[in-house]
Amino acid sequence: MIIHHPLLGPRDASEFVYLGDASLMNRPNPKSETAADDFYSYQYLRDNPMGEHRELWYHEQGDRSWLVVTRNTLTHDITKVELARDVARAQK
Amino acid sequence: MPKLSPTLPLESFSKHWPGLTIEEHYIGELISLAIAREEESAFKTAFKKTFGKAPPEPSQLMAVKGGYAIWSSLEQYLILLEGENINADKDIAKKMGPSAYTTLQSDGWASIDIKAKTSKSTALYDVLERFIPLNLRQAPEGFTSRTSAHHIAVIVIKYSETEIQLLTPRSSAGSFLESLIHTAENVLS
Amino acid sequence: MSLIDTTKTLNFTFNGKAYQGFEGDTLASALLRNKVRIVGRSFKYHRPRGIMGAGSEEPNALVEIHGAGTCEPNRRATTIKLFEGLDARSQNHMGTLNFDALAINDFMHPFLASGFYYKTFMWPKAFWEKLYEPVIRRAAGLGTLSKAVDPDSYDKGFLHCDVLIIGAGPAGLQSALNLGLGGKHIILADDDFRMGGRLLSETYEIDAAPALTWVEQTLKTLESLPNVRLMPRTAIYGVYDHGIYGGLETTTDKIGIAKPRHILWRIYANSSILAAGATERPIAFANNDRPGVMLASAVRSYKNRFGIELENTALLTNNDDGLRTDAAHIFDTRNGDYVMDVGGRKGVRSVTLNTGENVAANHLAVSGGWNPNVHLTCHKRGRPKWDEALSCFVPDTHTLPSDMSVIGAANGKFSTHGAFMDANDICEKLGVKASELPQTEDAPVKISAFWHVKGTKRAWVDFQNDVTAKDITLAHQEGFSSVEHVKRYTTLGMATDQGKTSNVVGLAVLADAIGQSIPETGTTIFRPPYTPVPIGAFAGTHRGQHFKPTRLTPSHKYVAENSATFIEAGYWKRSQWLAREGEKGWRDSVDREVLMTRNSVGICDVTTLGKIDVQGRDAGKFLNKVYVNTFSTLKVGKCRYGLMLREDGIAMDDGTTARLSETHFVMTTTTAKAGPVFRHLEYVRQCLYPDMDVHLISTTDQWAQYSVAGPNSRKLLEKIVDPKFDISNEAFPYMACGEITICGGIRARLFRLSFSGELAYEISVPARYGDTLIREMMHQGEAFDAVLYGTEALGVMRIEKGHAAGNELNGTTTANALGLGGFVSKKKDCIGKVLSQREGLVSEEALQMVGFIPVNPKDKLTNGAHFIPKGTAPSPETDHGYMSSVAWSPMLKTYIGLGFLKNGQNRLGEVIQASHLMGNSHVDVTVVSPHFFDPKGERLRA
Amino acid sequence: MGYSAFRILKEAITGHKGWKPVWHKAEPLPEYDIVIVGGGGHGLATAHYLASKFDQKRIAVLEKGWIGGGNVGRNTTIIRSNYMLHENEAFYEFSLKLWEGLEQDVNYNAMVSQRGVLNLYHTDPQRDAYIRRGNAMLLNGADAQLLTAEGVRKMYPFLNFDDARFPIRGGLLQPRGGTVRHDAVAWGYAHAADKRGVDIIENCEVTGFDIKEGRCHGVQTTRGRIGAKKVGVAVAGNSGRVMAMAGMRLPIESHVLQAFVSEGLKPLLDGVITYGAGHFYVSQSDKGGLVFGGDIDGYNSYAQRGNLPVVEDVCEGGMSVMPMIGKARMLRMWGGIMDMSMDGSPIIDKTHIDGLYFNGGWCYGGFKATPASGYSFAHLLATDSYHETAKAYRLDRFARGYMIDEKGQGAQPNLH
Repeated sequence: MIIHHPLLGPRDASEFVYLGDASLMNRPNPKSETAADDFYSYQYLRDNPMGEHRELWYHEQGDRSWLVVTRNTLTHDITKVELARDVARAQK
Repeated sequence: MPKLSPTLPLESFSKHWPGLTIEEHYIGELISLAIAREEESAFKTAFKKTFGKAPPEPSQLMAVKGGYAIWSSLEQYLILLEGENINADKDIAKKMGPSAYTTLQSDGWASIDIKAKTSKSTALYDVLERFIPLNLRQAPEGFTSRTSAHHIAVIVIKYSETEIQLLTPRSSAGSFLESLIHTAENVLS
Repeated sequence: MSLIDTTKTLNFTFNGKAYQGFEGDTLASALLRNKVRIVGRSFKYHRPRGIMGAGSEEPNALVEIHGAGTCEPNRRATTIKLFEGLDARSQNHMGTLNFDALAINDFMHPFLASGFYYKTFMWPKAFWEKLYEPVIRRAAGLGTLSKAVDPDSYDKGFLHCDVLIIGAGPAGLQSALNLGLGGKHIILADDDFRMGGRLLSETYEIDAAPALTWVEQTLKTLESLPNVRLMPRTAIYGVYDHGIYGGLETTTDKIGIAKPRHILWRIYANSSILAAGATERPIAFANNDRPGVMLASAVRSYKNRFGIELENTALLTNNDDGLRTDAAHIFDTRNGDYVMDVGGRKGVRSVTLNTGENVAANHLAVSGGWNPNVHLTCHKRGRPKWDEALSCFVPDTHTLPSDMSVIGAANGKFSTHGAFMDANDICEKLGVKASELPQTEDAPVKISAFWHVKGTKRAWVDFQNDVTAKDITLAHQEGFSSVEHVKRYTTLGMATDQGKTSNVVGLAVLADAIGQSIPETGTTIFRPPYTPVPIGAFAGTHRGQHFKPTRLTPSHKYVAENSATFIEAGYWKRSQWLAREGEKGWRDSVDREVLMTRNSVGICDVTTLGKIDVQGRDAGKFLNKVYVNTFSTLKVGKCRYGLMLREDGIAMDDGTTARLSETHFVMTTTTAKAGPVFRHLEYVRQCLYPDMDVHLISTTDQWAQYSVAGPNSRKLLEKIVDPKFDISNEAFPYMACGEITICGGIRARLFRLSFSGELAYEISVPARYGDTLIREMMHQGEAFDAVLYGTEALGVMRIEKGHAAGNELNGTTTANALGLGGFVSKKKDCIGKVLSQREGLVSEEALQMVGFIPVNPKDKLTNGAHFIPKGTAPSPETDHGYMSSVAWSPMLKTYIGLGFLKNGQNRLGEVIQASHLMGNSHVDVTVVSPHFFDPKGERLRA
Repeated sequence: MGYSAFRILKEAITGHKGWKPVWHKAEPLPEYDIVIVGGGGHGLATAHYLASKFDQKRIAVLEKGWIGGGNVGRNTTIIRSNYMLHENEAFYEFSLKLWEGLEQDVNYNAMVSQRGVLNLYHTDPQRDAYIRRGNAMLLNGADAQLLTAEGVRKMYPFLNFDDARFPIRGGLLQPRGGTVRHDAVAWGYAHAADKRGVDIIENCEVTGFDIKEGRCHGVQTTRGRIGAKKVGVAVAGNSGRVMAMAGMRLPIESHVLQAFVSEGLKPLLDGVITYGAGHFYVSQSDKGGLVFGGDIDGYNSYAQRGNLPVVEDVCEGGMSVMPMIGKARMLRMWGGIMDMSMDGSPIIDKTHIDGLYFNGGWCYGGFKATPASGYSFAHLLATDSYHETAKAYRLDRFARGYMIDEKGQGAQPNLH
């Protein structure tokens, strides 16, 4: 597969390491009363859709940036690639 | 008094073919610079003062005072300084001030130069197309990028149409060179 | 211009018999020129097989190439380029090719209908493995794979282009011409060793001259363009995501040459044009598998391209294209003529028509129409659609990959003019001016579908796997009515030709059996590779020692000079022990290394441990997030042990972190976890806490690091460290760290760290000084009999001290299990903190690390033994844990072990059984504290 | 009259007219006692055991495509019971024992061939882990032997003993492990279930559940509504999609695992070999093809096809451990959808919705589990209690902290 890195352009996906669903960026608040349940569903449950899926890739053999890639899990078409840092800062 | 002497990662390796030369290139000093959070402008002015130019864009080698500079990651740059100076990172740190964090990286990398005799000979790119997954044939001069070749990390720098430099981690440099020479033999001999 | 150079004769042997061919021949054409009719045997019935096709669609002519002490099985004679000295042999027969003992299966065929083996061989039960299966397996398979190491070399490469053109027939050449002259960077690939496609095998004219003239001129123009790359003998075998294509280049068919036999190309193309032409299909009728029954297009190919006249040929066709074949007798199904049977067991001698007439013939050319080569459009789940008028499947633009277009015969445009028209249209779409259209034939397709002559005798559909029309109707009768079920039940299309000539005919027979149209019955889709690819080609140079890279430590040369035995640690090579004269086994060396280190001083290379530079104002705060204990309070010049958890609360890695300045920490990881920890830290930094001022960079290779351990370690180092640095215990106590200079001003770092439990330092210098530093230290160490120690001795010492290592940090153990619960800071959160408090991870019954000593000091302990309470029989219910690390302790003169025991902390003193059932050894052991040696740590604080 | 050599003789003489469909194409009834969603190996096995061992009636198996079209038709056909944790080993040994009696149970020859599974090791930690695993196998009544490098060389002399980057130091052998003709498993169970009155309904995709007040009353399908007292879902890679229709999120990600077969070769490899220093395992089918595979691609996918890096990685492993394989040619590559769970072990449990049961999370080990999964799922559906060997496969184990993590890779599906 080819991932269009926002700063470096198209790169072979074999330079990247896949982590999983981008929901892993939303780490729950450890101090809330429902922390145990929140962390359980955050760590263990997944939408696992057949279709559009926002996921985390790490450019290990490139610039060591984490990317949020929007990819269709049936056709593998990639429609969007963002720097995870920018997405994280926007969410704060 | 005990005495220490430095060794090159590839012991000054050099091999020649009719159209091509592959040899170890003395790397000089490598320093990694990182921009302190929210001090981009202070960093930029310090960088200009220290190296004579604004920090480079991704994928584009930039000549600076004392050598070259490469964008290596988000808010990180790699400076290649000619000459030997074990405390190069400390000297740079003094000049750059608090907006930058420096790390000495010279010993972490080995450097290999691949040079073609003439720009007409395609030997340089015939070998590299069997080794590096990037499109170096059509890349502009000054193109630089980090990728992997034969499962080993490599920073590619296209100095000119006839000279390309490969930086690769020191511990696996011997393994990397062996693979590169094997590929060159397959293509050229 | 002839395609065969009759001035260059090439000698070759087939089954040991000498023949001659010419430069430009394939093995198949050379065999036909020499009138060889039988070349192989079919898979199930072992019926004699002759050459049927002229390209990769060939189902029958499979041979072994022998050479360089090995052999290559299942090679199609039609795609082997003849070379001097070729040694080809037929395969898949017991006895000789002409007298195959297994041909008995042909007489047993009523009992061997497809799927028979699912319905028998079930009684008596033991007979399956003892009798039935061995017989089946011995008769199975086609060619022989030599057990010798593959002597050939293979290479890989990477190509980039605007447009990849697949197939160099008229359509491919014309679009290459347009795009090449238009300045696009293109690759034109064809799996034949000559470019030209069908033009090489027909007698068409282009611009009033033989078509080959146009081919020659076009190739000359293309060769002159720098932006065009011609790749003959390169099969595009697979289409992958986002414009990545797999190509296999064949440099020669000769085995054991110095240069690579194959190059596996990964091609990145912005778009591709599939111009792969079409494959002619046979017709199913009784005994249509006799040697001499051939595709009409192949007969023309052997005549026009290779100059071979096949004597006394009859033709059976259902379309006009077939009529281009020179034949003594012509049977056209559209006139009601068709073949009922073919006489001649070892080769065609006569043909019986539906009129009952019997015609003498030596060859029968058959044309059932053409199938566009749509295979590559299916690799990304595209499905072709049925074209009733053309009576074939054509690409369906709706399911085509967006960056692929199909032109020429592959798109159902079977005339040369049609191919040129398609080529020009596509180039216009790609924004390039098309060159003017060459004048050539534009014969319309005239065909009326005729698939199968019904009858009692067997009519072959898949010639290699011996699937007959009856097999397909029987499959339907048994309920296997979906195309995929029929393929799996009958093995239709699963032979090495991948159904190129059989899939569509088989589908037609199935549709007829069900009573539906072909499109209603289904479409045949194809999986990569288009043609089989040697596994060696996919491996390239990554085999033997080059399977994975090798990482060497800075002291590698020096320890190798001292006869180190190396062990793999990930990609690193580390010295395991360093034997000396007279030492018989590794235990002698390891015991010596431990005793000399404990009693004087030993040096060990620890460079392989991951080293990560953590810098920034928020570096301390960041480390608080990833470690269970607190680092923001660590003073400059101090180190601290840290335990890192995964978010699920399980231990991930541990190591010491040193603070060199207010904003500069250096973290150490285990060798195995260096990569994953760095990736995890970047995830925490970029994705969870992007506002922190913290920066990471790996410095593992930058610094050579050595552990200098033992009571005399300080005395030795004082000879190296420049005098202005006081490394006494008072000035440089346990867990101190700092930047120093050594040997007259050389920059270095010193840490008071001890994994061995001895008074120990770790000294690190820029890697350029790594080799010379260890030599100098060992030289200075002669006064103290300093030793080099390896990972084995390090292992013994850390087990004596009760330190957890890789075996304990195995991804299922918590801080409590490792006896490190006390480290977990109560005040702050960290990754893994919340989920580490789950019931199962904190329960009394959970496993806890403890020490084990055999009750009888002479007993040996085994790592991996299970702990079974005394007096109970070993069972899953009585299994209370397992041994994780074991060593002979030269200090305690007994075997010692670390392991995990249910509720271990509260069972010290208990005697329990360590059961190694596989070695049927059951050793009584006493549960003790894991800190066997110097439990209070007085030595390391000396 | 069942299938046997005599039946083949009789039919051969009479022109094969007497063969009946292996299973009947049933039309869906409005209501069943038990509806199984998923006509793969696990679904069909569940139906067979429900009818044959638990005396259940009015059972239907709903398959969206054609039976055996999913993972049971796309795997590398290996059966074994060489797991380290008791929660798994008890279950897989039970499955291996069921395999050993399968032909006689369903009267269909799935060619269960026990010619041994050998896991190679290359480092001391790997050896120690295999000793721990071998001992756990023996504790559960399975068979296990530890071989030295010499022992491995005697079995397979063509392995790479002379020029290996990661030398072979020995192996863990399970002699009773082996291979089974995968297609025949689906057809065999379908045949036996069909004979006991189970309705097998193909081209019938479930599009929703009928759930009122926390109870499931049946399913909506592309062929109309079908009522049921109990619904058992066994859809492997589609688990996430199907259970989402019941409003559930699962601890599962769907991943593509590629598998490969070579051209047919004369016999040269008897048992199954797995390489310990790379991603490669291989066996030879009865037709002569080398059936091999390695790791999953690593990213979520329902595409049933993979990409090149894994193909090259597997072949690099193959060439490094058995350098003769270079001249064997890869004939076909395909992919299945693996339901990768958060600890690498499966889930066979009730759900918070009464009458709705779930079976999934098989990662790439589902084929060898087919009989035991069918049996224990039938046990749960019939008796509402857990089968002894499957009691640990609870959906809530992650919340309670009782993960069953063989590889110790934690909550990241693509590492299991």
